Amino acid sequence: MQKVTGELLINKALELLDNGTVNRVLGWKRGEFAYDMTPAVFADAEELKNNFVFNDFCGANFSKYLIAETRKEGKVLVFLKPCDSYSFNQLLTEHRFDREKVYAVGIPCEGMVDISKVKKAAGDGILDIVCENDGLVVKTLYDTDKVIDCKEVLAERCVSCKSRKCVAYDELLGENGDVLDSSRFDEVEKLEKMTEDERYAFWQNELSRCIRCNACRDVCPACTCEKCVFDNPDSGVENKAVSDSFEEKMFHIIRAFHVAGRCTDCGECSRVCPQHIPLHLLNRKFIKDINEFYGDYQAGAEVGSRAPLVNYTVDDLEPSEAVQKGDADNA
Amino acid sequence: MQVKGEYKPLIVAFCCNWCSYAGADLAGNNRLNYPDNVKIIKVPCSCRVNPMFVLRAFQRGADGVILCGCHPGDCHYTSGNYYTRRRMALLFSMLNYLGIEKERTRVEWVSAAEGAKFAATMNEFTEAVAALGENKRLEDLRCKK
Amino acid sequence: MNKETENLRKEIVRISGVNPVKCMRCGKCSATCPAYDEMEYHPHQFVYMVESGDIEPLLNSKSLYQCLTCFACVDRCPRGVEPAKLVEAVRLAAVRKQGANHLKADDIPALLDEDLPQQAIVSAFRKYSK
Amino acid sequence: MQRIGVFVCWCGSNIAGTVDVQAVSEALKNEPGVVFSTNYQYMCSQAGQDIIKNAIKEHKLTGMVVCSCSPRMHEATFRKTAAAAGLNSYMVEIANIREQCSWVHKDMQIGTEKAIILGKAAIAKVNLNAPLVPGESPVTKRALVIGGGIAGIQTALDIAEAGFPVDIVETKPTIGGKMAQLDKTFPTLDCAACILTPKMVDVAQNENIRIFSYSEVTEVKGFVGNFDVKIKKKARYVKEDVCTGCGLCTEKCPQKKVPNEFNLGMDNRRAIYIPFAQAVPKVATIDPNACNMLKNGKCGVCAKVCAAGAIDYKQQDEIIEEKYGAIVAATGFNPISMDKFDEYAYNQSKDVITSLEFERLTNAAGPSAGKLIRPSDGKHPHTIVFVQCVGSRCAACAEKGKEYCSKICCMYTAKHAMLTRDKYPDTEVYVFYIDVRTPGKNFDEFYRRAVEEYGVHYIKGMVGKVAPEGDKLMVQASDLLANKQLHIAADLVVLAAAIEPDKSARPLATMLTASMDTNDFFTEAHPKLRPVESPTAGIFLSGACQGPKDIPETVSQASAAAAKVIGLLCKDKLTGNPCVAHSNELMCNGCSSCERVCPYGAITYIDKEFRMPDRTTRVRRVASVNPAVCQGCGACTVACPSGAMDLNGFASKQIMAEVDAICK
Repeated sequence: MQKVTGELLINKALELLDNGTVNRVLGWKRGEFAYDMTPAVFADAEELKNNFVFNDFCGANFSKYLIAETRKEGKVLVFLKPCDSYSFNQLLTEHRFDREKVYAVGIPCEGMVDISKVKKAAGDGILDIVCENDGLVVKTLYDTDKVIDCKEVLAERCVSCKSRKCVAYDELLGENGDVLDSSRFDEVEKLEKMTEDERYAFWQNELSRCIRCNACRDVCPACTCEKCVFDNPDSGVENKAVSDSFEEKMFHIIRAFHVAGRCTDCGECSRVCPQHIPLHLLNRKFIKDINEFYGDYQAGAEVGSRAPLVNYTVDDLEPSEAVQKGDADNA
Repeated sequence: MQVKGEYKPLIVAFCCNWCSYAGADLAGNNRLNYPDNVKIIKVPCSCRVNPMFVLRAFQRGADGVILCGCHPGDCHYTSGNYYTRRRMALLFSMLNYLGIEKERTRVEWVSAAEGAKFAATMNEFTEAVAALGENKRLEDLRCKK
Repeated sequence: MNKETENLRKEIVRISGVNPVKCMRCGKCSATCPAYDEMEYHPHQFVYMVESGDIEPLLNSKSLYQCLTCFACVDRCPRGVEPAKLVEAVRLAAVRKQGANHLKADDIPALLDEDLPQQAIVSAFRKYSK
Repeated sequence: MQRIGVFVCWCGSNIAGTVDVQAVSEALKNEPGVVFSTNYQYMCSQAGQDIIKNAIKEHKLTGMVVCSCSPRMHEATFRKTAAAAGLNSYMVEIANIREQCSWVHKDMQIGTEKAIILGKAAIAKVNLNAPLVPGESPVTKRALVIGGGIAGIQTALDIAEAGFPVDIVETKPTIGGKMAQLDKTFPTLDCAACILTPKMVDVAQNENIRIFSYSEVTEVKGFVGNFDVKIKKKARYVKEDVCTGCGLCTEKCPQKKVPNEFNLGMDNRRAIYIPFAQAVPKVATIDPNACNMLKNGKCGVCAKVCAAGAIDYKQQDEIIEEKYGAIVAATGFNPISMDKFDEYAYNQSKDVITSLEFERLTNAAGPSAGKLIRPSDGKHPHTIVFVQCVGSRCAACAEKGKEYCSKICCMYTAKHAMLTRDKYPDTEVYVFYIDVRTPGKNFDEFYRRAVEEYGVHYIKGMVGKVAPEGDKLMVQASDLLANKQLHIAADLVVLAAAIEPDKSARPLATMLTASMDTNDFFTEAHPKLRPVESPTAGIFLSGACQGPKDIPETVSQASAAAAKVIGLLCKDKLTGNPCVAHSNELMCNGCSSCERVCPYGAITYIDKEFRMPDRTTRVRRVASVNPAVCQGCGACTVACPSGAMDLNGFASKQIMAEVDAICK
């Protein structure tokens, strides 16, 4: 389904390695299964040619990797999908890496596939998946090959894609898209329309599945603290395991608050959650509230913008009005 | 917390040093009663209150948390309460989104001259929280007696 | 202000989307108005009378139909009050007033004109006779 | 583990009446860290303080809690007591069991229970207290005044009088500012030059004052008491110390067609010029955009006629670096552009002028030598219309006008109207006003004189349109009181243009990390109680850069700012508040969140080298708080995502310990 092919990216990477612009490439390679494309650093042409992949499973956002990568010698090539480019800008705004040490190639993205949806459609025992045109050819243990339309199994974050525009790059492959009029707040609105009790029940159900694996934090391009408060005994909230129902909520509230105004809504947290907790609904609540209370703000849309939580106007909403406004059930 | 069958909620009030703490003092000077379940913690400015403190209070068994600061525009540090206003607007909205009753959280601007407002606010807030009953939705069971 | 006037006032504020309280009484609207001399109530009076709920006289005044809606007052108003929109709102309130038939069925034969399309008469009748 | 002493005060019966003090001191004895607990009738009395001092020594206390009245009453007292006994002042915490307990509760049991909880919270906090020592920093005894108008002049003179050296930086070739352009001043009608120029001479002659004219501030670093400032002295192509100000060059220069900015372009000056006769410093300046010699090397007349040999076509910009203890912003104001006001035909007719232009037209040293004439044809105007509030109090369109009242227009318009009628009784003068605002000493009387004695026609209403017709200006206006629309054929229309802060203020504020309001006026540290200080320590505000002001107000504020500066420069050392923020560099992300919320600009970033576990080093951007500038609000501590930022005296752990103690 992707408009740019892995081959095109490999050629671009080879060219940039060859002419010395960069000395390594951040890209995806095949993991254990056909659908777990894993971030990898490629240092030579051979590796690139053999292992570099780009297909409908390459959801991983590379921006966060640049913090560590730019501390090494030489320049690194990174491929940025539109989502990733927002995170890229946000990290630059926060001075988290040296722009000079990155060569960014913007690539269009047609949306990534959610493997759990594929599994649901194709059944268990997936042996291999081949991405062809607009479809996925799924080979399973039990059945004949199944062809699935990519559009049917798009990840939630891609169905409600906010932007197909790469906002940061040195060079662009293919054509740049537009900021979209997305339906990403629909789910949040649905929750807002519930009663307090229903919302409590909903989140109790979702969050009680949390196993505190920290995957959401570890993948989040906004969670790049030198030392995370949850790992810091001095912070007062240090905690590595869930012991009761409060802990789950506390962890997720604090995490969402920490990235409020900085979260670009890339959706990585929900993608990596092994328990399928819709974590993006927490982040999107903050984004929606921020947009409604303080005017539209898209983190990472431009470098150097002032995040809403480190900003104010003298006639901002009062917290009581805000809560009223954010609670459609009572509005 | 049960006293003679009467339920008394625990209220934690964060008061900024310059306006609201002085407002609470004034309520005392004028002998204006408010419930004893209100316990005040002094902070230099309402903007010192980290959302984590609010959550911590709930975790440890508070039934309601209220922040008091100078009126917008009167902050001793010029802009502190403006940040408080944004932070708490978002935090409280989020708590409500998770199903926490919105009556349990509040921000009120109380100046050093508003002793009466301080007492009235505390009476009103305590009553509202008492009406909800114990805070079961955000509480760390380990910390319960 | 009694309830009825208050409601009418609210209605006009709602239709116009104008907040007359923003007026600082500078009179620049009336100073710009090209139809000033034709009007019984001038733009600044419109604003003030709506603000104070004194709307009845406006509803019955010819001034309503002498405003050219040239928007000069809207353009020049330093407070963004937009007097012409208020005039228009009062005009609409007058036109929409229930029972106040501006055109009666009996009047129509006298108005008939060969050149006038029938449709215009019908629609005018519908519009003005609710 | 701390060794904590608990001292419960009865406050006579104020506390003991509703709180069982004995029970409180008994209960708190068992709290962690407490080694001593007692109660006494009046802890703040000498005897009470002696109990504390003795206990500190006897029990080797490392911290103490006083359960007493509000810390706002006696925290300072008990801190001194502790210090006198050798205990760090900041190891003292107060549990407020009077104002916030005994006085608001009536029941003894309830009061006692609450007092115990408040005491426990204070103990929990002290357990985490650390001794704090206020930092000290030296003070450079020199002040910088930015702007050389009447505000800057007055501030500089007052500081210099007190014996401190002052530098004035002025972008124009001369000091004097807007006041030098004025004719007469309200409400006494003394001539501006007569009262201003002696002050300018005082500035020039004062040994403590240096004037950097034709210069601008390009960089400000440092903090209160210790600013490092770079000043760019622009090349004026004339040696300042050699030029005698004879003015021969300005007569001989062949380039005669340069619009004279001092007269607002109403006449021309030469390429080499002295803005006005009483300029200070009285030194010629070559306008590089107009001078043929500088543009194409063809001329050199000025150098030939200059007997002193002051002309230097090769002069370069010069950067001066200087240290200052205090900086005063006095950047002043300008009338706003009239370009957007098409209805007043400002750009269509030369006879529609602003009030400042009117000032120059009536000034004896102005383009018409003080004769009031129409700029278009030089004829005497018989009908003049003054329009008030042009662009002031304009909330409709931010590009057009300003939402605020410009404050000075009512008075100067009354002055203009009065002076016109006085000098030319045959001229009819109309003033269109929305409100006449004259709150000042002798101001309203002045305005009434214009009406009652001088026959100025004050009309409540606004002008809607000015249309040039033949040699007349047709003014269409409303007379609200008569409920009429007026049509006046005027000869001259004078617009009271709103005033706005000078454009240089915004970049300067950025350099100074001083905050500004939405209108680009500098913000004061407190609108009522600290009106001449910026929230940024060591930065002071003088004159119209803080808000619209007339001359008397400007001068009083200028002197007030000077008093504050003198107060600062008198100190040899600044003692800071130790309850300031500090950043744990190991945890800091360098993300700038804290910097953005800091109202004082106390946070800067440094690149710091860290040793890594594998013996390599890594350079990372980290925040650094200047304790001399930080005021300890704590905004940064919450903005910080990693929790690297914390506040001395109100650390996150301490506050959470209080929360825990209360919620137990």
